[in-house]
Amino acid sequence: MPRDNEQTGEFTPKILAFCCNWCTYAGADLAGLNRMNYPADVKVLRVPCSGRVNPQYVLKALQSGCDGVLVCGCHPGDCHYSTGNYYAKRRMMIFKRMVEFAGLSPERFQIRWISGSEAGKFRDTVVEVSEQIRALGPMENDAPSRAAIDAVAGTVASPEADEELFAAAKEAI
Amino acid sequence: MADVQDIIRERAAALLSSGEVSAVIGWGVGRFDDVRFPLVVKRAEDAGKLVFDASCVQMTAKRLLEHTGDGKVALVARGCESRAVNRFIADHQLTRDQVYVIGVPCPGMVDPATGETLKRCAECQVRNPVVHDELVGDPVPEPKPYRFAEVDRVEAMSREERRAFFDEMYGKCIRCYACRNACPCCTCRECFVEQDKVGWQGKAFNVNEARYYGMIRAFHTGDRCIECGECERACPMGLPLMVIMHQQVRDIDKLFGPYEGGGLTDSGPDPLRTYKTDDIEEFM
Amino acid sequence: MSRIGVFVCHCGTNIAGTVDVEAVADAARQMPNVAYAGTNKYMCSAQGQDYIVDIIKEHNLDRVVIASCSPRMHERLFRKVLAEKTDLNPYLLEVANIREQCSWVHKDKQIGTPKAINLVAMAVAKADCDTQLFTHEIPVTKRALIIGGGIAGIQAALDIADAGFPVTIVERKTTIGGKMPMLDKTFPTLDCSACISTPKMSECEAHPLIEIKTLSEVEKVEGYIGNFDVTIREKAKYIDYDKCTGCGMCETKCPQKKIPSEFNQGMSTRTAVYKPFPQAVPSKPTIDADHCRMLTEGKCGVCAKVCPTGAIDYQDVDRVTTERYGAIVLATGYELIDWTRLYGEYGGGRYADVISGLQFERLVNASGPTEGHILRPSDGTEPKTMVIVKCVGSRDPHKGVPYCSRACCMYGAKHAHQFMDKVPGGKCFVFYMDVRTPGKNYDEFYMNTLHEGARYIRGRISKITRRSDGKLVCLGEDTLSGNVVEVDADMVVLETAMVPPEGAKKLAQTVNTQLGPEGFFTEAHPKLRPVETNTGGLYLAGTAQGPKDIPDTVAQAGAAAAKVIGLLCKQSIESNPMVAHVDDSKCSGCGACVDICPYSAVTLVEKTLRENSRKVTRTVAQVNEGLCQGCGACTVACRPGASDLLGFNDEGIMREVEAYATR
Amino acid sequence: MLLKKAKAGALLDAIAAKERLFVPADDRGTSRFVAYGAGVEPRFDLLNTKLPPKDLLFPATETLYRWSRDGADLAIDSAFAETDPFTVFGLRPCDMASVDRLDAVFLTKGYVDEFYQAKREAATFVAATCAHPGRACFCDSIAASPHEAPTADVLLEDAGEEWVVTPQTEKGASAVEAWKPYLEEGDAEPIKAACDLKVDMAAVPEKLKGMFDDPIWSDIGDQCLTCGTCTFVCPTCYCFNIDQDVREDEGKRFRCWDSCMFTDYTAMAGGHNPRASKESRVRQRFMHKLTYFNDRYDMNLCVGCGRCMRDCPAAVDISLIIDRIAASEPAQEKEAMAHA
Repeated sequence: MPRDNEQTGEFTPKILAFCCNWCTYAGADLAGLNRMNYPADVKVLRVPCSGRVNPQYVLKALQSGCDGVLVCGCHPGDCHYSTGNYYAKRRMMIFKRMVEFAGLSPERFQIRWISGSEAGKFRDTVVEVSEQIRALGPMENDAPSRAAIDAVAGTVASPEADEELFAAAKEAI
Repeated sequence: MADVQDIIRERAAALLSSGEVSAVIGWGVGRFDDVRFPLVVKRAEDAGKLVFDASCVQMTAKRLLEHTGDGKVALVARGCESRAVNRFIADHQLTRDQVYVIGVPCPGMVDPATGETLKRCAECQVRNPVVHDELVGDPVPEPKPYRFAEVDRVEAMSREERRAFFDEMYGKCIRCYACRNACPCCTCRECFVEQDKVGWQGKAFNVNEARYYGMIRAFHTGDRCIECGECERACPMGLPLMVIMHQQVRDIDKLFGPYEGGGLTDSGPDPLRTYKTDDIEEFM
Repeated sequence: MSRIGVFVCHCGTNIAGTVDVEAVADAARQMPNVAYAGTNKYMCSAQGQDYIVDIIKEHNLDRVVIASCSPRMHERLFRKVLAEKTDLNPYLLEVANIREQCSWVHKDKQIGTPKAINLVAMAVAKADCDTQLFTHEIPVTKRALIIGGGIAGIQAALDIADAGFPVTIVERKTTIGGKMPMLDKTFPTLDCSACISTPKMSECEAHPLIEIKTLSEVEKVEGYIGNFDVTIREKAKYIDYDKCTGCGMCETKCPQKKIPSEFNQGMSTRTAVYKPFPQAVPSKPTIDADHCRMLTEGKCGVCAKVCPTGAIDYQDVDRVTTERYGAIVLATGYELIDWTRLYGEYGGGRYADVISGLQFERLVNASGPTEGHILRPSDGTEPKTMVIVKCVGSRDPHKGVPYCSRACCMYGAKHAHQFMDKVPGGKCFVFYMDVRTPGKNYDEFYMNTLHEGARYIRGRISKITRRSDGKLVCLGEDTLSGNVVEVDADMVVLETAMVPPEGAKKLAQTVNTQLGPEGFFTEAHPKLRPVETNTGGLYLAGTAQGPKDIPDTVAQAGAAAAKVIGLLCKQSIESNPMVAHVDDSKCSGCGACVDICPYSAVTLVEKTLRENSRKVTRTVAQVNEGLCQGCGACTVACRPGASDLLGFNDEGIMREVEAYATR
Repeated sequence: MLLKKAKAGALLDAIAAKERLFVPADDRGTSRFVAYGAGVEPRFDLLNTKLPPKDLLFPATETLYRWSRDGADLAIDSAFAETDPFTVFGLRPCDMASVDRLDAVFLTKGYVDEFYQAKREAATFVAATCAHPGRACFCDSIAASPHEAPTADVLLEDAGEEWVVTPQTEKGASAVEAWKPYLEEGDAEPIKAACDLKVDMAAVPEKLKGMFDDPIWSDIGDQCLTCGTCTFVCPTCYCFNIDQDVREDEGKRFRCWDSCMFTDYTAMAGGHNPRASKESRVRQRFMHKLTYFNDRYDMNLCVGCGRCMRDCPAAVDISLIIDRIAASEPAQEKEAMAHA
């Protein structure tokens, strides 16, 4: 898939949205039913419950080519399985802070509660996240600048080591 | 600490000869007199090989799991080892009656390389054993030093600098898994990195794979971490692994707390294995 | 290496309008493991189904990806097609949603087509990891257990039994019937409550398929839908019901006569060996062990002497039995809030003439302590002025409960009517917050009460004091006029809030289901599954689920019964195959999954396994497929991934992620 | 020929001007052989670097071939590439000895690994002797000598202020020829140092053959964490795994270092693991280092560099293990005693 739109040459982000089957996925269907229009940057991956979303999926997505990840579930209290999203909430709160601590742009990993009736909210969320990621540009842009690398470099940083680091960083989250 | 060492030897010999325990886990001296290693003594006559002094840098508790089964096992436990015991019990890897804890209040260990207090001891919150069958030596004061200095330092950085900090850290990681093998929270029979499931952990050595390993392991242990710092101590590359553990512990305390770290009791549920309906909401 | 077939649906122009379906099929043909890709106008039509079936056979496909409308729409249908018309396991199917989440939300093919291709690629990747799944036949034990013998339990029991299934009612009191027989008349029709409830009680007793266990409680529930093993403790009654004829001799001769009667709300007394009221069911007495002198002090034994059939047995003990049921109905009812504890300003129970609505029901009831004459408990005189206070406890988050108890407005009006009816010239004041009369003929009834002269004053009573002359001075505010009102009443009736019965929390844990914040049982869905719970085979009837009046209670009991009958009609039910599964070899028995499962479907068990050609016994997690609902929360807590979710397995989801990310 | 240490910089610049040059240097808190260039301070005073030079010939991750798919047609192209000449300057005799071991593995016994060969042939090794071996050094009683490195292209013998420069191969000779401008005529007395730490390997390879079931392995197992540190810092450990990185329409097959300490190293399809226990894994490591390798290549796989002893989180000490093996009675005697 071309990362840049042939016509306009503008960057089209890859955003993966994990949606729980009972609320957000239904909300997304409803958005379709109401013929709401939103950017195609976001693709939905269906899971039974937000409690099924393993942070490993999120990290893997961000490492292997996605520019952003969205995790959506029922509002707390409305979980089809009564408790799944409460666990998801705690996991994601901790994991999000961790990846941001490790230097990920906060916009690239977001969590939202969207019910089966909130088609509008689904649309708005997709629009919002897509705009944020477009503003950030591709994941490569998250890589640190030379200045930042030098600022934290351990002891004497060999240029070669830096090159490696820099190259690696370019393809890393 | 000499007298403490003597008592440990006596007790080890007694426990072994009485048959109450099948092994005693402590420390032995290496070829060079500043080198200590985890020593598992199985015969009373070897009890004399046990040492205890400011050079006992390793957190030995993980050895317990390899020896329980053939009878009760004794563990010379400082604050860190004792929290590990609780950790094992809470994770159903051990029952309290399988271990005999010889508690030793810990004055803090010295890093032979630098001659200064070992980093993991300088950050230690619990020097006295939280669980023990007997206590050798008098309890020591608990200074509870501030352990989030490194976290503060990194948090103060710009996003790019933080990213660079972790790029450097994971760029240097050789994925020897010493941190995992030393960690009392890593008691899986088969680690996620050893799964042949598509997309779990690639075998290649690069910053991405190291980051995937490092961060997922940190997440797997974050809400149970006993903050013994042994991962960081064991790391042959001297990576500041505890920074991401401390960061999680502090977040858990802030968000779902009060929380002072894992292994303080031998029962769960751990913060990410439970929830409150009125947990803070930030995903609306 | 799987052979995947990709079937792209035009859905008329619904999809084809903004997605170039042929281009999608072309792209699909290039995808790994895709052996065939084609399109059809309407994939869900009979002709479309045949097309899929034929291609599967022709190209011997072993996986199917259908790019069409939302899986929430037709996944079931397509699975059915595979199951009934092909040799393919119906779970080797993935649906790519290119309508609701693609063609309908994008305006032109430039955008819709590439996205559809991405969605198909994801589905293809996941399909490659799909495994055959098989539903198990779970046998259904054709018996129902009703917990609670009030009108809800009785109605459910009769409906189920009439459908031909054995029913057991477990009631912790000495008789079934609950609160309804205590009421005098029922709104809005004013027919006699006992006259319509007691016949149903005796119908239960007479019914060949209904077993009634009174003085009984459920101690343990194991198993799952269709197969609940329930342990019931039936407390000692000290009377052999096989011998007892219910002649009542013991009751008349019992010397212990000063025990306050629960049935009459403490406004009369009863004996130690007793039947709470004449029409009680079972229509035989029990001995109240706490008050019987023989059982407490070892002397007396009168009843044993006078009993013509020698049915008295002081050595009687509790009976604990365990039996299997296919379904359970919770009909545990309600209690009235203890206003004396909460409302000191109303005298906190110190004034005999400030009574609860239920006490008033007994007062006006012909079979009650005053044979239906409204007389003040304090001095037995007829009150001329009565004050009714509504919402005592209800809608009062600070002192009572936040919710509305729903029935009070109506029985409040009824009480007013009954008072004015029985006390000619009597004055009745009703203090209210709102008047809520949603129900057939409810508002008419309320209006009628107004016409009869009941004075409705909008406002709460702030204080009740007793004057030396015995008058109850009710101080309140008329919030409509803003004036302070003071009424000198002879009697005050408090219409108190309905609250969950004591023990509801414990029962919830025993049957493994949830309570709402107010302590009532939580339904599976507030609108669409109002009588089900999140636990399969467990249903709700009446006020156990929340405050209700009698008509709603009976209606809901019927609904619950219908669900139970629907279940018990089946020889067996199909288990959901998309459940968690634990790989013993990887499981270290840490128990994270056990902590997390909302259905208590995961337990730690000792297993003997072969590892490296040696037999070892280890503790590992085991999933009860009958209880697991397939949320997958446990699989994330499982660090090594020993616990995986069938149908949404780790590998499948990872492959989906990579298929999109690396494309 | 002499090279004044003080003037080494100029020589390094000259070499670097013409080809890639690797020197021991600090690297962000660790030390290894890094490409010489601006900002690189060579550390010829380091005994041996934290990370061995083996990755110069045998990278931690090395792509073998790439594939790409266009519908039905699959394109496969080898990732093999000739390597430009490069020089490794200042590696220690133990590390030079480790290169001999790698050569044996990757170039002899009828199998030649082209990826290794390309790098090996491009490399010029300049070894520097050790004037002051460290406390964990025991090369001279197991594989080499602190003051000689016979297989190095050029030998630099430490003589205090300067090195005595001796070419030992043709490659070395032409290299030294090119260095002339930076060298000086004259003589100096090389320091012939010896290690304090000695091991007695004489009987070890043979004795080990009878020690498969010796309690020594469970003792080491008790101490060892079975992490991969020793194998990754070891200059001779050459075990590798072959894995692939598969993307939607392309992918690559690569080999990467593996460690016999890891449980999944011997994991078989179907879940059986012949070396599930710690003791079986440590036994394998030392058996391989001290006897199996000898059988095949007639040399120890340990070169006595002391890196594993230095970095092991559990202070496992190979020299002590060798001592214990040397001290144990041969298996036959044990059996005899058992029968007696």
